[in-house]
Amino acid sequence: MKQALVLGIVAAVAWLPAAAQTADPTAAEFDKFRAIMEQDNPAELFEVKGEELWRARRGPKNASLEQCDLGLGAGVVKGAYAQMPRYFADADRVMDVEARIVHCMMTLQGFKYEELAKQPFSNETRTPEPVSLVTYVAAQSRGMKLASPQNHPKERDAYETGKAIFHYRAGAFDFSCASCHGVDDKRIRTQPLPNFTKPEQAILAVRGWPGYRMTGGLMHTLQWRLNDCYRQQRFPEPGYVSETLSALLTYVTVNANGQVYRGPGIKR
Amino acid sequence: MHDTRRTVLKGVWAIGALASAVAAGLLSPGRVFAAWNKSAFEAKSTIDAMKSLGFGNAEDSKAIEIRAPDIAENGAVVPIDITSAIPGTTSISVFIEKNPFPYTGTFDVSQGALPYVHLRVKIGESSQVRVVVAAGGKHYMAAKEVKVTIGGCGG
Amino acid sequence: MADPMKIRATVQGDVADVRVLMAHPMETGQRKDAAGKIVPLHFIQTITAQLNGKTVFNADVSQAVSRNPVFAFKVKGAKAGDKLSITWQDNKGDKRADEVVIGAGS
Amino acid sequence: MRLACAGLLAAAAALLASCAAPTRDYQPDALAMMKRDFHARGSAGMDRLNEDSVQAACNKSQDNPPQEVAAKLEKEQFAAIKWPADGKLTGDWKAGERIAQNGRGMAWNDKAGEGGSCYNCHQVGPGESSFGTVGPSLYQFAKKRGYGMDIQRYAYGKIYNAKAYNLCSQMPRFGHVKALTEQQMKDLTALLMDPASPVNQ
Repeated sequence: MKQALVLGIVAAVAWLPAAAQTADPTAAEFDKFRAIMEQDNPAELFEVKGEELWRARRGPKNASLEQCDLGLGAGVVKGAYAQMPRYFADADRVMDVEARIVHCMMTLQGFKYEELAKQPFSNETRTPEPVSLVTYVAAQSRGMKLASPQNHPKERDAYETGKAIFHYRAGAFDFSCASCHGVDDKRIRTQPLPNFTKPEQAILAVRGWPGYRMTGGLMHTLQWRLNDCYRQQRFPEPGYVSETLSALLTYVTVNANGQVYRGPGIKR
Repeated sequence: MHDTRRTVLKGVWAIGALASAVAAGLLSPGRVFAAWNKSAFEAKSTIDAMKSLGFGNAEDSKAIEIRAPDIAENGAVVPIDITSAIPGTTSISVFIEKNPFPYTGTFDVSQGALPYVHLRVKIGESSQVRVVVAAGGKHYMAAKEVKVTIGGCGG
Repeated sequence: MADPMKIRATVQGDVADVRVLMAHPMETGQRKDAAGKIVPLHFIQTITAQLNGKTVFNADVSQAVSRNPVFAFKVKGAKAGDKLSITWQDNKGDKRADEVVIGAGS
Repeated sequence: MRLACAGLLAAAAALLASCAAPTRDYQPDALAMMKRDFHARGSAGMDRLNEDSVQAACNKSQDNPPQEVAAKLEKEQFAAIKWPADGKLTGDWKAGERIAQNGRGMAWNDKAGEGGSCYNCHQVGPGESSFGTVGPSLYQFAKKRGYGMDIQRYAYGKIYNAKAYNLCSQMPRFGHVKALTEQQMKDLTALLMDPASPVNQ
């Protein structure tokens, strides 16, 4: 009883309102140099590589990816990224760009999922092929408005499921995606945390990805970003190109629909 | 610089290698006398590196503009823009004082380039970025501090 | 063999604005790999740019240049249609040369 | 109705909030999908996908549980706090600063008991400019609140289990899930409470 009283008093003084969040000078300094960094972005090196890979005959079936249907018809790359994730009847699921490219590598070229999922992320000695391919495909939607469709029932289910996954708190630290990305004007260390539940900020989950990450100097896709978010969320590991990740990407991309995608970016 | 040139000129094999490099178009005749300065690049302090390069008497100048972030978003990739307004600028050299090997490079603009360069460098900890400009046989310098911080979750 | 560079060169008046991206690990000799072994020094040492075959810009650099290097410089006396080539060589003797035709600026 | 909303989504993203009202509860679908798609890695087992009572109450209510539910669970969480047997709540603030700076611990590639990740979310000492703002500033924590035993106990208890004080707080329960040892929590308490700590300068 006495305990509760003391707690009450402490609670009243403990959480003083956060210092008025005026313009963050550190973030402003980063922004000043962002345009310079984006103007000459090593991501372009991977874009070139990805285009080569798209056209090359590869895999057990010695086929190129030029017959891959990214949602706008076989072989149509221009604008496809801006309209993903979307539902694909041949796979009967909603797929984000990397899930779709991996699907095409399996069906057209004969690669095995297990091989592609074994080491799917870039490191200092290797950039996996899907990473360069995603960079190439994404670059072909530069300057276009995002329009991830919500027409098929499974696309609407993916949005709602993704939203529920986004807000699901669990794990050792009780975190959900929303713990960091559900409120305005917060940052981790010096890194700003956009609020992905709001349309004008959700674009920041899409813009800049795939991205050349200054840390390590590696090209990364949203599959990597979500994987590393779940690591830091203290969850177990999500499967590579799994439906969970496509659903999450559907949620944030649809929230950002109508806004312009600026192409592969550069990230801290 | 002299050490390297002497090594290059001493052995026949070295001359042969150099000649074939020129033939391969790798080295233009214009750069033969500016061999990569090993002793400067391996110096552990800016002062030692500047001595190796013959920059001992550089004087401060306000005519060198260094554009770099006050706080770097990531020390692995720090953008630096350097412009010299000193007439007759022939080269621009960069030193990151707190790096294990401060001397980062020299950009020779004497053969048809404007006195400007953009580069991106690794800065291990908060450091002065020092720039030395050679012009008319003399050396001038300026410096700018770049702070390096922890950006993400640190995990 | 090393991957190609990406070179952008556009002319404004008689000055070409040259921007180049290079694919190179720029190993500092201080990083450890996943197995805990030091990755040996491996970095670009020299860069040369030529305008229609004549050297116009030289650089000697260290391992402190960032991985996948980016450089920009400005070349005098250039016009649209001129050929600009860039060559780099690293400390292991590996090299790469690429050429572009200078484009008209906006 | 749903179709009309989907059309509006593309046309006017601002209407999203009003359109997105789901026709059913998707959380069971979400959990089933995650259980199918995730796998255990390192120290992070699949059991981490399951909600405990606190997480369940917060998930169910969008972090806004009914007063009586919150009060009951907060009381349970508080009762489970293990206070140091020697009665001493503070250790070495210098060790505390190192723990506060360290962002590792409990991820699949970490061991437990590495760091407290404090700077990720809080301003703590004045010497570190790279601090997060998810949580409130802790600079001058005791200088502002007092150095008494009640505040010490509050600091230690909050680090041990933030949910004992505010059920759906975004702060991890460092003692409750054994992410930090008793000594580490004492050191962090010292960082906040010691008059000599830079926090209180």
